[in-house]
Amino acid sequence: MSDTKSSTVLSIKDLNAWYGESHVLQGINLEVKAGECVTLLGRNGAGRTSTLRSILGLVGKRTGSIMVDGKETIAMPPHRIARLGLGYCPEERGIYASLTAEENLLLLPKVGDGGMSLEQIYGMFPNLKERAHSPGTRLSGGEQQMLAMARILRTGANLLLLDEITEGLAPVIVQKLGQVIRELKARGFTLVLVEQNFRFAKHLADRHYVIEHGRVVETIAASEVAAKQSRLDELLGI
Amino acid sequence: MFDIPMQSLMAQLLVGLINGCFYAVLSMGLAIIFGLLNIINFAHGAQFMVAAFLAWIGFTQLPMLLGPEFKLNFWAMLVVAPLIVGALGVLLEKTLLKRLYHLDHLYGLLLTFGVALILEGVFRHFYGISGSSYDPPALLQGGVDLGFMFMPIYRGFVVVASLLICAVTWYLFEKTKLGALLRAGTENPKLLQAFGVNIPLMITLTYGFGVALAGIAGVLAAPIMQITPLMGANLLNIVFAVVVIGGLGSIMGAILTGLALGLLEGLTKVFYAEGSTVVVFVIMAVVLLMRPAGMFGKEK
Amino acid sequence: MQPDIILETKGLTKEFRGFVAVRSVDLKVRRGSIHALIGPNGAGKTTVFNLLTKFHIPSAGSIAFNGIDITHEKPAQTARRGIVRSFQISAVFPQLSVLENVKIALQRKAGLDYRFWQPVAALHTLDPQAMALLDQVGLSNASHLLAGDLPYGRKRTLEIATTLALDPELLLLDEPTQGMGHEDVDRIKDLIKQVSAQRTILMVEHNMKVVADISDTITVLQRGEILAEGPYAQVSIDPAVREAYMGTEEEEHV
Amino acid sequence: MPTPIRVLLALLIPAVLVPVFPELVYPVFIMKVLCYALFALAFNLLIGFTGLVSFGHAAFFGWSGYTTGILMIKLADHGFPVELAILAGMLVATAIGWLIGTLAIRRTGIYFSMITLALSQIAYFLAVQMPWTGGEDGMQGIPRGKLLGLVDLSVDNHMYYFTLAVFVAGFLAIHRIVHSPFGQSLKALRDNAPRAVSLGYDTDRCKLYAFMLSAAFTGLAGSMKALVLQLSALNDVMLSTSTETLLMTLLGGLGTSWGPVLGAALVVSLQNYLAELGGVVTIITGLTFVVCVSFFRRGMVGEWEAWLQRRRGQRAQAAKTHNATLKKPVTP
Amino acid sequence: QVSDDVVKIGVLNDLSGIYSDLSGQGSVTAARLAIEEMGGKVLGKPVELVFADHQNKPDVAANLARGWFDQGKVDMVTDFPTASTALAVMEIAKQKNRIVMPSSGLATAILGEKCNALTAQWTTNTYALAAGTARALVKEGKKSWYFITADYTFGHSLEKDATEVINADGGKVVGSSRHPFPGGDFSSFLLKAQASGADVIALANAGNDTVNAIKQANEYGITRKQVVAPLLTYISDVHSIGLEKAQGMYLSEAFYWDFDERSRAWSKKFFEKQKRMPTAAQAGVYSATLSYLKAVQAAGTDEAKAVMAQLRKMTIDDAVIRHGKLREDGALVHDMLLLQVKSPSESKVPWDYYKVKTVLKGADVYPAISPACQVAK
Ligand SMILES: Nc1ncnc2c1ncn2[C@@H]1O[C@H](COP(=O)(O)OP(=O)(O)OP(=O)(O)O)[C@@H](O)[C@H]1O
Ligand SMILES: Nc1ncnc2c1ncn2[C@@H]1O[C@H](COP(=O)(O)OP(=O)(O)OP(=O)(O)O)[C@@H](O)[C@H]1O
Ligand SMILES: [Mg+2]
Ligand SMILES: [Mg+2]
Repeated sequence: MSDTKSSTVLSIKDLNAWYGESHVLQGINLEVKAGECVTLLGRNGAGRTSTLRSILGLVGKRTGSIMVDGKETIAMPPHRIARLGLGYCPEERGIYASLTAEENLLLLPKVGDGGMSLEQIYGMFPNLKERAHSPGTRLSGGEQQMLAMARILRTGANLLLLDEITEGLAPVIVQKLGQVIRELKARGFTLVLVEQNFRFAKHLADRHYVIEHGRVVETIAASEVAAKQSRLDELLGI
Repeated sequence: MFDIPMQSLMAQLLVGLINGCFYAVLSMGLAIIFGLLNIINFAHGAQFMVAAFLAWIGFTQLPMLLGPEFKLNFWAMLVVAPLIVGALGVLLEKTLLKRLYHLDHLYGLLLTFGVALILEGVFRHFYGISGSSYDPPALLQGGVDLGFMFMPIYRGFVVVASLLICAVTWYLFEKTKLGALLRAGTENPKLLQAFGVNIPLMITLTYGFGVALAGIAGVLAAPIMQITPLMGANLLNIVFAVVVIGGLGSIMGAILTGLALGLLEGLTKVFYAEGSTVVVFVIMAVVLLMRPAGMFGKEK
Repeated sequence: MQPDIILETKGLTKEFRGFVAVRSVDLKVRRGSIHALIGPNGAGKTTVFNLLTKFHIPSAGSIAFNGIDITHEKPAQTARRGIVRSFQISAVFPQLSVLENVKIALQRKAGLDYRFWQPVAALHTLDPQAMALLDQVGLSNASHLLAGDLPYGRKRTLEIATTLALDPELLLLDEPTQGMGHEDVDRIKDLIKQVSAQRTILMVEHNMKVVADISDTITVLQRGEILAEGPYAQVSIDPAVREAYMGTEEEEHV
Repeated sequence: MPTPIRVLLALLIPAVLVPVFPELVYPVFIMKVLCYALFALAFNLLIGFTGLVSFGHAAFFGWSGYTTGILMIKLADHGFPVELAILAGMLVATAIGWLIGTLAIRRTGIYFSMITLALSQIAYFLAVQMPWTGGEDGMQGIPRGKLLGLVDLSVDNHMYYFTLAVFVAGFLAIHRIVHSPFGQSLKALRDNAPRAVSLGYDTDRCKLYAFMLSAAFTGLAGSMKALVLQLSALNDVMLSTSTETLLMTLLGGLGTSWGPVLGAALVVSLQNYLAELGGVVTIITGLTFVVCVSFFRRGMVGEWEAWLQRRRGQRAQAAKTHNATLKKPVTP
Repeated sequence: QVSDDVVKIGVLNDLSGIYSDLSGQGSVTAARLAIEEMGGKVLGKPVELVFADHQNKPDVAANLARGWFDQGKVDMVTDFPTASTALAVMEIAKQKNRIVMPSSGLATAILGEKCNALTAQWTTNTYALAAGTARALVKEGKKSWYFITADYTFGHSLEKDATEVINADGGKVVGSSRHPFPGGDFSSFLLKAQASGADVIALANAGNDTVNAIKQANEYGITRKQVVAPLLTYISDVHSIGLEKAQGMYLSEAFYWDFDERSRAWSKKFFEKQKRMPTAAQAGVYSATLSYLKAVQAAGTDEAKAVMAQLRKMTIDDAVIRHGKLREDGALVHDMLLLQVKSPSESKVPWDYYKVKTVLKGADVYPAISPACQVAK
């Protein structure tokens, strides 16, 4: 990964996306530099997940520009995009039922150098080691969430797209994940977090993008959070 | 009805098992293809036939055309013929099938059905209908007396070879990394692609592999069955039934059902020979009524 | 006299191969109210809808509609009783015209659905009624268009008109404003309010503005279980709900 | 007046004149085309309007032919009316339709097709085993009887007009079904089944009725074919008859009014006029499937309609031609 | 007196399906040879040939034949490798007053209940084939028989006809298996037949089924202890089985190319065109066409009844058929050949497959006129 903090890893310009006829993204613009952690905030259905899915080419149709490490990906098939060093932890977790936890963990192909070893991962998530041989979807929700996180750490991806990783998790695990994220940041990973849980995201992110109706309606740097608290509350319907 | 001596019953079961092996290998290929591509490969029988013809061509026609040093023996053909039909399968997938994935199953079925007709027609045009035969390799000729029956060595070989192929395929698909990828791909291909797996390529190769399995079955069948353009079409209906009973897309289901139906068909031949073809369909109807997704299938 | 509770579930549970999506839900919907069902993604809201409309068979528990146990009825039967739903993802008949969409519902209600010997002209008698419904939702000028060609928001509107055509006692709306622009959201909101006059509405909705403005009662689901219930004012300050769903501005207690 | 009916009227004029100029087109050939066209129309009623692909229609076609055939062979001399024989054929087909339908209708997609395939193999097996069907020799010399006890149908021209009349009646009846309240129900079901269910439609019952109606008209076609050609044979019950009809329907255009008729005319002509080519016919048929599926999924009539609409630039209308392709089923 | 000023012959058979090797294009060639031999003319009018593929579907056959009769000026139709097509066309020919001469259509049904005065089953029929083989083998002391029978009318009729002869000559049938058609794997039936200990395993099936059964009988070593007797085998079948496996088998045929000078001379002409030796069915088409044309010539008309009467008067004697007399019921009774398949070492030239064991007199192998046949009464 890059040590020049200034290099732009992800740059999205005027991204539009559709599911069938429903026009879910209506011009997203955002930019993430190497080693940064940004969040996408917004209400349910605002289009945060769709933004991540669009980056990976998983929506029905998309237009605009998405540059990853300076390469235009809007016309690429998903597997080529992923191989630019992306790791995705989907909202629905996407654990494969027909594989064991460990198989799930080992399934993903390498997309970059410097992925973590199995030992490191088990060190980070001891629960997974215990459940290594149970079918993936038999794990508890929290374990599945860890598994979904863990498996992309193995692949050497350095741009991680994480969707609602704290969703439905017990507070202790949420705390644990907070530590993991900090650790990842320290290791130089670039992170895009989609979060409902602002309390969680607040202390991790360098910047927050608030999305509403498929558009970025507000960009708030970590330093401005306090100042813009009321605007944020309004936007998030708090 | 029960005046059939134990010994001959054993013999019949063994014979049933041999047929079951063909069903298993063929339906395994169909199951693999359906699993990932969601296509019922109606061309499977024709591809089986093409491989049998290729074996025969390599063995008898090539030396006639190019000189005796070009004679390809059985063992060579067991490798070469499946590779050729597999490659043809890849070509078919790349050019035509891949355009159909977003459509109803019906279109894939119709397309492959058309391909089957073309292949049958072409081979009939060049090689006539009564077909040709092809002897087992010298090593496997003759037979052994098992006491209750005379067992041709070649048939024994077919059983061993098929079970081996089934076992290897099963291992490949259920126990290896590749298998894990394939199973994951069957579950949620889009997501897997987003993790960096080249799903389109995987689909193509899977089709090629499924077709190659039909090819292996074709070469194995060549010394037993008359090699005719229709040899596959005649088998195909039963093989479909096997796959459907086993559960579309289930490899283990295909193997076990293939073997079981072979045995059952063998038994029917003893007790009510006329019904030996239809019994498979009766079972299929009954199974589908009770378990809509087949014995081993998961309902989506 | 009609009982006050139009719909009641007791211990409603749905298990998907070991995964419990809905766990022991006791839900009471009062007649004439707008009842909102909210909760985080995957909380089981759609599943509850599917259970109520018989698209899923409950693993345990019972459902009573107007005091009648309908737990084991078939979907069509339940619909005929007067529980009609809309879908999370727009559900119109895209290849029929807007008018025909509404008439599909009307002809079912009029018992004409199996008349294969009559010409379609026989359905003309339903036209005035259908047009009236379209008028009510503001679609009458689009009646001849193919439903598939409508913009997304208007499809949702059409869906509601079609649902209303059955004159349901209980209307189930699954995220009626999802995927809509501001203006559409407001229009649908008003429409829901308007049609709620004669019937009961149970809706799943993520848009808190809609929920806050029109719902009488809110049930919050989390991981398949009821977390809280009550009017918006009460629910929205419930710490558990803020924690699970709406989020809180309190400092994180690390 | 709806276009399909206008087309029917327009075609009726040359059709009526066929027996006057037998050198031009051979009436018996046209009769055969009409029978298969009716078959394809009935088949289309199911696949085009419910999206269900049946591989079992040969069972209806064949068994109604056997029924009409055996009744006429055994009883025509005793004055058994031909109308009743046809009706009996239809009834048998409808009954088999009910049987197969009840079993198959609960499944969708590929499983539906496979069950119909299995059951039709059983129907075929019975045709081989029953002594009175004549096994693979079939039934020949089926008397055509007298229409209303008056008109001698053994005269080809009489039979021709009778067949034409039955075809027109069948066409109109099917047109009516498609454009009836029930037809609307079917369309709604095909368009979005979960939504239809939520509106109170009983999917299984609708589909079963559609299946039985389709079986009944297939039966009518089968009975007429038995009378026209005066024979009934095993190949009518075979799977290939079902796939051939599928080809006709697909070629002409799934879900279109005239597509199946055009497809039937084409396939039957191919059989007749390419008969000298022998084996090449299989290859041609195969190529037709491949080309049709790959490039002309809407079939001839479907493509034509799409072209017309594209030319008129009516976007709103263009969606209608989606009819001609099967979509993946919508799930809740 | 020639209708439409042309004598037209139709060859209607299977050009694409499972019977295309035994009939198919070869039959067309054979008919052509017959027409050439007549100089392409009878009674000063040209002789023309049409042919078509009936795909073994009676409705297709019926429709083609109807069109030929009504519009195509066709006077006689021949071949029909399946009985159903022959029967369908006979029915129409009767109405239209035309002649049908099945050559590969061998069902005895053609002569029984369904018989008509305008049909001549030319080459042979299932009874003659079955009777020839059965009689010869029973005489050799092979008394006990086991049948492997296609579960189809022609299979049943082969079995029934052979059984009649076996019983009459003092043999007995110890069992039979009926297999679905087409068969594919015969192991089960062969094992049952083997277990029955019968002297002869008779194959009452045809084409690929026979070929597969024989191949598999070899595989199981059955041919070493028991005699396998296919009741309906064409030289094309033996050609595809190969002598290695077929050697020693007995079979009956109406025609074998290497029978005598005349048959060899004609077959050579055929071979030049077709690159294969003629099957009996194809040779029969030649004989039927030739005889028909000769009868037209002799009768001075192509009117069907007159020609049939002429055919019945003639003694058929050509390169294919010897001592043939056409009976009232439509059977052409003529000499049949009992053949034994040569071993590979005995075979000197390509297609040198058979030893002629005996010439069977027609009267010995043809069935009596069926009482069901109304015409013959
Ligand atoms: N597969 C799909 N088909 C149709 N519409 C979809 C699909 N997935 C999402 N949508 C709709 O697109 C809009 C944006 O959804 P998205 O999942 O991006 O929201 P989000 O901001 O991630 O919210 P949350 O995850 O909290 O629901 C929503 O209205 C959603 O209902
Ligand atoms: N058919 C099914 N099989 C297995 N699990 C299911 C099935 N349907 C739903 N689930 C699971 O049940 C849970 C509840 O799903 P449901 O769709 O009811 O959520 P929801 O509250 O409607 O969420 P959203 O707001 O995203 O629509 C989810 O975890 C989902 O994965
Ligand atoms: Mg989301
Ligand atoms: Mg939901």
